[in-house]
Amino acid sequence: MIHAYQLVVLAPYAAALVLVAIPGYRVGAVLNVLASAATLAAGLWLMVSQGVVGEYAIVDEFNVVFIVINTLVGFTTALFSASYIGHEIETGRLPPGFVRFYHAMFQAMMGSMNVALVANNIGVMWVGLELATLITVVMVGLYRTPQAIEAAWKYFILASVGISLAFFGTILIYLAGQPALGEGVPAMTWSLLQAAAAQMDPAILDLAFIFLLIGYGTKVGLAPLHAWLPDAHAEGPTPISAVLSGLLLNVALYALLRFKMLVAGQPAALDPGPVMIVMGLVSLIFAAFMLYQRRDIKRFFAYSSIEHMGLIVFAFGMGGPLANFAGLLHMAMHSLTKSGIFFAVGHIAQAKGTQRFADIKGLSVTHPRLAVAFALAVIAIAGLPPFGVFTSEFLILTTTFAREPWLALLPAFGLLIGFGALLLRLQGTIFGEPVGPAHRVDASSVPLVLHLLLVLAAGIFLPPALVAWFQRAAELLG
Amino acid sequence: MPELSASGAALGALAAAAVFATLVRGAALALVYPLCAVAALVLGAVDLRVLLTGTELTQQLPIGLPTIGLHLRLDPLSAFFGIVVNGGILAASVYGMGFDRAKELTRRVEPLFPLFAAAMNLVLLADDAYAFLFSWELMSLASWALVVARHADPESRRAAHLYLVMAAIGTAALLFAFGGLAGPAGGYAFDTMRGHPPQPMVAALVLAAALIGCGSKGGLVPLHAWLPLAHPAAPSHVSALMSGVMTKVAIYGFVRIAFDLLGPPAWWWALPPIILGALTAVLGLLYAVLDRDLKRVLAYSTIENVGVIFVALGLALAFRANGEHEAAAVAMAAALLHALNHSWFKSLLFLGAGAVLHATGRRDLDGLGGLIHRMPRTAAFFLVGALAASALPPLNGFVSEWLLFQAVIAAPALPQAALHFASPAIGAMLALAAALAAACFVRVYGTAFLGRPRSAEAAQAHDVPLAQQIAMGGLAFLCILGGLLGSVLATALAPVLADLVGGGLPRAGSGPTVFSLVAFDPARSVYDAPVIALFVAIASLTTLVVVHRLSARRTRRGPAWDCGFPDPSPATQYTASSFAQPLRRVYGTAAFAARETVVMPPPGDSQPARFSVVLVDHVWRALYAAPGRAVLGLSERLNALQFLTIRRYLVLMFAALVILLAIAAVTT
Amino acid sequence: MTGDLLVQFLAQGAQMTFVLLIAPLAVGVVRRVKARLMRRQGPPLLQGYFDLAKLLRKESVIAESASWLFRSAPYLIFALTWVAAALVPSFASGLMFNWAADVVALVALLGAARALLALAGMDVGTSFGGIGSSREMMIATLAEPAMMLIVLTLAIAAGTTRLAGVADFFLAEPFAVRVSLALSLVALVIVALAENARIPVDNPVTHLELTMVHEAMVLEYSGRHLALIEAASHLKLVLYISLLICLFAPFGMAPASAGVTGWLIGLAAWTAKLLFGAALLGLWEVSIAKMRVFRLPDFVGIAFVFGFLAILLAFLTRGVFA
Amino acid sequence: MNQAYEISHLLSGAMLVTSFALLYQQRVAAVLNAFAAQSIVLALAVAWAAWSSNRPDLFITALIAFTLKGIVIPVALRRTVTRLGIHREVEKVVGVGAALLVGLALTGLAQALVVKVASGTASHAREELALALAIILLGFLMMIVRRNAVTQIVGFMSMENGLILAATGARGMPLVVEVSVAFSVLIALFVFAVFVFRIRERFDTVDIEALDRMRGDRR
Repeated sequence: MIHAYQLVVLAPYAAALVLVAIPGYRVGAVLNVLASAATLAAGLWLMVSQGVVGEYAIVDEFNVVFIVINTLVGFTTALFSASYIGHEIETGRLPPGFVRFYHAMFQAMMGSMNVALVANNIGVMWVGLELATLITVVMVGLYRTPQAIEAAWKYFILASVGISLAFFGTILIYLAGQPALGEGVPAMTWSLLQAAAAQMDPAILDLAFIFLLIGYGTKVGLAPLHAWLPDAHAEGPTPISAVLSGLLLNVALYALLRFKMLVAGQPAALDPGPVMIVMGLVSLIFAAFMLYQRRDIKRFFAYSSIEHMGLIVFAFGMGGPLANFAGLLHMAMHSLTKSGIFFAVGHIAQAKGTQRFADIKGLSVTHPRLAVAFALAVIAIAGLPPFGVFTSEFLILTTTFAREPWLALLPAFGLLIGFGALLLRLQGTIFGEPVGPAHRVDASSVPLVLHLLLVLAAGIFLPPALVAWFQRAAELLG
Repeated sequence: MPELSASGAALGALAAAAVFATLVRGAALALVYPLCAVAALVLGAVDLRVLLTGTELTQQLPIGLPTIGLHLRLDPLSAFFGIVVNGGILAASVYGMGFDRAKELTRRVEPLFPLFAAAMNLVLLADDAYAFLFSWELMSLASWALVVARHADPESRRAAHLYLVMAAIGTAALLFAFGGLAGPAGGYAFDTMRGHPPQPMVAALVLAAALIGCGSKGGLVPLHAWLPLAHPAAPSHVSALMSGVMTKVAIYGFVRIAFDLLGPPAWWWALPPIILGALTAVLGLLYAVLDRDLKRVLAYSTIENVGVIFVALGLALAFRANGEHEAAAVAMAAALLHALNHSWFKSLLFLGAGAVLHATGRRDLDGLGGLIHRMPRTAAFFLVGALAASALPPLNGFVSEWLLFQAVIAAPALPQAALHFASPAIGAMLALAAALAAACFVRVYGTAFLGRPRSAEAAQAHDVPLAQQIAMGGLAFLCILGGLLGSVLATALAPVLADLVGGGLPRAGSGPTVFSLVAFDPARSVYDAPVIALFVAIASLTTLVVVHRLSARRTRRGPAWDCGFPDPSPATQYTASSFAQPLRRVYGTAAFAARETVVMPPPGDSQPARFSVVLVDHVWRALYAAPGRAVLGLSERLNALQFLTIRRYLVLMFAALVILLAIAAVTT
Repeated sequence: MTGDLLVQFLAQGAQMTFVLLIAPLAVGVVRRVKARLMRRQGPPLLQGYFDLAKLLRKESVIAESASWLFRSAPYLIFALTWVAAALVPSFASGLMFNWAADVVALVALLGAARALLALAGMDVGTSFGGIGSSREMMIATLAEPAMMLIVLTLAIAAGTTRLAGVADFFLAEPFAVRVSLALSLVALVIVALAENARIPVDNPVTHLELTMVHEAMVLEYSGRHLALIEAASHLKLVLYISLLICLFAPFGMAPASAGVTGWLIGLAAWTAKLLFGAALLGLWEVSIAKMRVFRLPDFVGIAFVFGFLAILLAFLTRGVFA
Repeated sequence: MNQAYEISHLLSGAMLVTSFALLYQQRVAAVLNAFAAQSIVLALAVAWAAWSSNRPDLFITALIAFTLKGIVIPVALRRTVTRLGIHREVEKVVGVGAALLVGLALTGLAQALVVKVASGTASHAREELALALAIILLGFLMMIVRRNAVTQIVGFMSMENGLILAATGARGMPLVVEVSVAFSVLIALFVFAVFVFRIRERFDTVDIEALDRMRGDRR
């Protein structure tokens, strides 16, 4: 009897193998969607099926949250790219030969991320995450324009260094666990490690966490390790930008959090909280200021992703049931909203034939529906009701103020700075006299609407089951 | 409970109207405003019932914030403000019915108007922090979209941007306030907060946050700068809502936090609202009296009234902290009544301004004039509003001012020296504000409606459709009625006052007549509007009769005398700017470093002399322009980090790593 | 009881008529005193009445550009001022309708009259009307804060804002908080000068365009309308003088309990004090010169300063800082 | 056993020395030689570990280290250097002296960090760890004090040598082999990229005009 988590991992890889063999674009797209749907189904099945703690795989409330988001956004993105890539081929930005490659890579990437998520072995987790990273590197370079290649190159270098550091951290964890758990696989099994955390050597744990923070933090996009992120988002195909912001950052964050739980298990070790708070705030405020100088719409939202990752890391750094709950919620909301925004941006780029703010004006005159959708998405990410991001930011700020009144000023400051920039760009794009061409948009708007509806629903009503589930995950985080 | 379900139905109707207006187009849209009007009527009726019976309705729904759900509560306080809000909405909706759908822009207004209305009602119903801020932000968002409805105009875009950013700052402050009230445990329901008032230190922070949060929405100096830009930018009936009603929702927020949730006050809590409020009152009118844009003048006068209300609230806090419940009741009654009265006359004035804008297409006072001949009804209604806004008896504006002065006069009885020194200063500033208000509205009315038309548009003006006249007429009637029956309104406040300050005004009939408004006790201060009005009426009628008996009834129309050399051109009239000149000379130099420069042509040269005035808005310079520049400058600096070489990025990474390692090395 | 009520009613009516009737005389006294001091014959004491009668008889010319507001304003202004004047306790403190309005309301009533006058001044759309209105309103913004301070002092002293109450208080103990009272007396005098458009704030007899304030506003009025406005200004003068009397020299005023005889005494005392005050005003007006409009803030500022000092001293005497 | 530890310790020490040699070298060719030396020492160390703690699978790692990083890549890179005509003097950011001093400081830091590790864990593991950490940091340093793509790659590879050393030092750690293979692939990609995208002087000069358009946002 095959278990859901195996499906979550195997389905994408199998699909990847099949897709490599399929030349036609349309069939490939359909298959891609179907495979993603299957994965999503498996992910949802995980929600209901009881948890697993095996030698190599683990499924608990904590990573189910991530798996479901992952498979869900993966599915919608596949849906979106099915129509989007078609347009790219027509306009000739993408040679048809690449599409087969693109679909296979997409599935492989999804599979690798799921591997990292279900892995109970920190080595396997590392492998999955790095595999996913390297695949996205290739995807970013897909258009083979000099810009794309340089973005991919930058991404490649920084990611590789991150990979090495993260691996060293993993080795250190093994070393720390070895005395308690003995040599071999047990000392790399996360569940066992966490159980034995109290007996581990605090000094090694400190060392390990630092290397893991820098290593995986590079992929989370924390400043000052963020450099690859904006260009990778701006130059890759839009579906990949959506996946990067919506998923890869989350998976890296997931790994980081697993290790935070581990280190937190050893009271003698350095408290990861303050470190995460500092890095989170730095990323949040830095990214907020960077928003003002952006002229490329995708790079703009990439920085906004850095900003929100900073906020999430800050929340987890604060810790405690409320802050962790808020952090998880914000993470989920950000994935949905930000990938939705990138869908909308894809539409806009197709409608105006450019990614430059200077050439995108007066959308509400030329493309009213698109303008409304985009406006709603930006409003959502700006943390305004009735969307779910408001809920999480409400919780984060209130609980921070209740615990550390003066500390709370910093995230609020960052968010306000970012808000100003978001609003400025929003008004600039949808209002005023339209300029430039106004093409028909033929990418499907279903994914965008779906995401918006989900975020809206979350802002108004979170099902109690979902809430309880988030709460248990928050408790696991301690 | 039927009332709440009625309100719920009405809110649902508003939501439905919003959705309807987004989906359909064409003639069917004409249904939106009537729907809003009906909904406002229902909501207002429920509020009225709750206020009069002094009951309290509560409801919990399993939506909203996870784990605590949505708490709704309609107590006398929110019911009172509900009456304020829905009165304004009703008037604005009726006014909206008069719009010519062919000409005016409606596609960007009609979907949002009901949303705005619903959000404001929801703020009042909310009984937990999440619901409150949720609807609060929704309110800002809807009004933002309405402000930017004329999106092609860059000015309104800038106004909208500033507005929503300031709103966000205010919301952040309120988040802090509620965070402090809820505590680390996260007791976000208002009942939980009432149960556990915070520590003094936290309470002080909460109060400051609440003052910033609600002040920025209400236009408290120095957080006011967005208001005179945003309110006028919206369509006039929306301006009426924003200025007349939304500012009251801000007041409600402050009252709810400071008087209900925050527990027993310390006396010094009173100082910030009193001082800021008095500054706001005077400064707001100084802005108003020097401005030349009709709608902006009204917006500035809104700032002044908000300041007055905050002064009253501060006094109420002071009295309550000292256990003087009657005095607290007087101050609180002044605040609440002024909120109500202001919502009436300010909505009226903005609707009137809208009528003028509609008739002439102009907002600049110096381009108007003589409208009293062209649009007599609007002129009459506007006159009522203007006199009410200048706090002149027997209109409603004066009732609340009178109560407020009574409260100020009672302030020296307080034990704290700081409040002693404050009381005369506050009294003087309020009196100055009242006098300036009179000057301001004489100026507005005199230049816009009296005299001779200064532009072709003004000369061609025509009165507005019936619906809009009805809206204005109704409000004007309310202004007069509220002026005469202020005491009745004051007695209706009894449950609210009892809840908030544990005291009340002397019960009705304790005065010489049923309608006499009494502060403290009849021997101390009484204001009896009906009697005075009666006297004035009798006196003027007798005068009329007598004079017409005695005098030659002959009347001749002739050219204006004007000291013997009348000039036919309307340009020779006093304009708004020339009217402001004495006030500018007296106050402007101090407040705005006003400088006048006159360039005289050399003798024998026939070219005209040039006169120009420079005003400096210090608040804007220091608190808005400077930070804006700072943010942009800093972002430009940081932007260098976007253009580093990969090696430099690696250096950053390496530095981060080494620093963390070093920290780990030194910490034991 | 009903008879008593009737008497009360009559008394109130009597006060209204008295103030109305005596107003032109008071003005006449002022003019006469001034003329005498300037070694002129001067107009007869009753000139005020003659002027009003003449104006009533003349037809009134109304500018084409004038609106209904221009025509109805004089009646309202006159009525408002008249009622206000009637509300100030003159010969008796306990009159029936004194309670209807306290000082605050009284000041506001005069404010309403002023606003209407200013509006009327702008209605025709001439340059002079505008000058008058704007300056009038500016002066008001200077005077009202000072007035508020005076009211505050009295309230601190007497514990009420009802004029009758204050009068009773000072009748009862004539030497309460002396110093601050003296200060606020000065302040009130200055305010009164400003409000009544007397020298040095304004010159009631000038028609030199650029120095006019009050006269500029009413420039377009003629005939019966002008008569009403003149009468109103006379009433206002009486109002302020009797306000000063009632607050600072209430002696002789009939207390609330007094009967008709007491009223008669009070009436005599009040009339005497009123005319004396008018004479003093005349003396004052010849002894100083009119100020430039923009020197006014300094002059009225004195009232503000004195009013503020008065309050602080009132605090001291009440020992609130102890 | 003890002497087994002595030898592995000796070899790791030798690797650290080669790392300093890398920092010290001026010319590309010499850098490549030093790197080759380091890789070969690594191969020896891994082989010794494989033999002493009889884990034959580690021999694969050793073999990879020897063939790929000891011989193939240095040769290939030398080819590239000559083909791309990179001038022989490597553009440096900080002087050799300074670089060496910083390197010493980093080694000290590594020591300071590992000293805090409780001696409860096998002491040889501690020593290996300290050396590996130092080697990794030096490799990173190498990447950022040189402006030349090839030397930067070398820096990365020596970092990765440190990783392998640490991995083999961690007794009985699974996946070491797989990981070493994975890293070899990574490095192969690096070199491949250097060939394909004509990365001449630095990592970030794919193409000069590209620089302006891109990262651009500068319009």
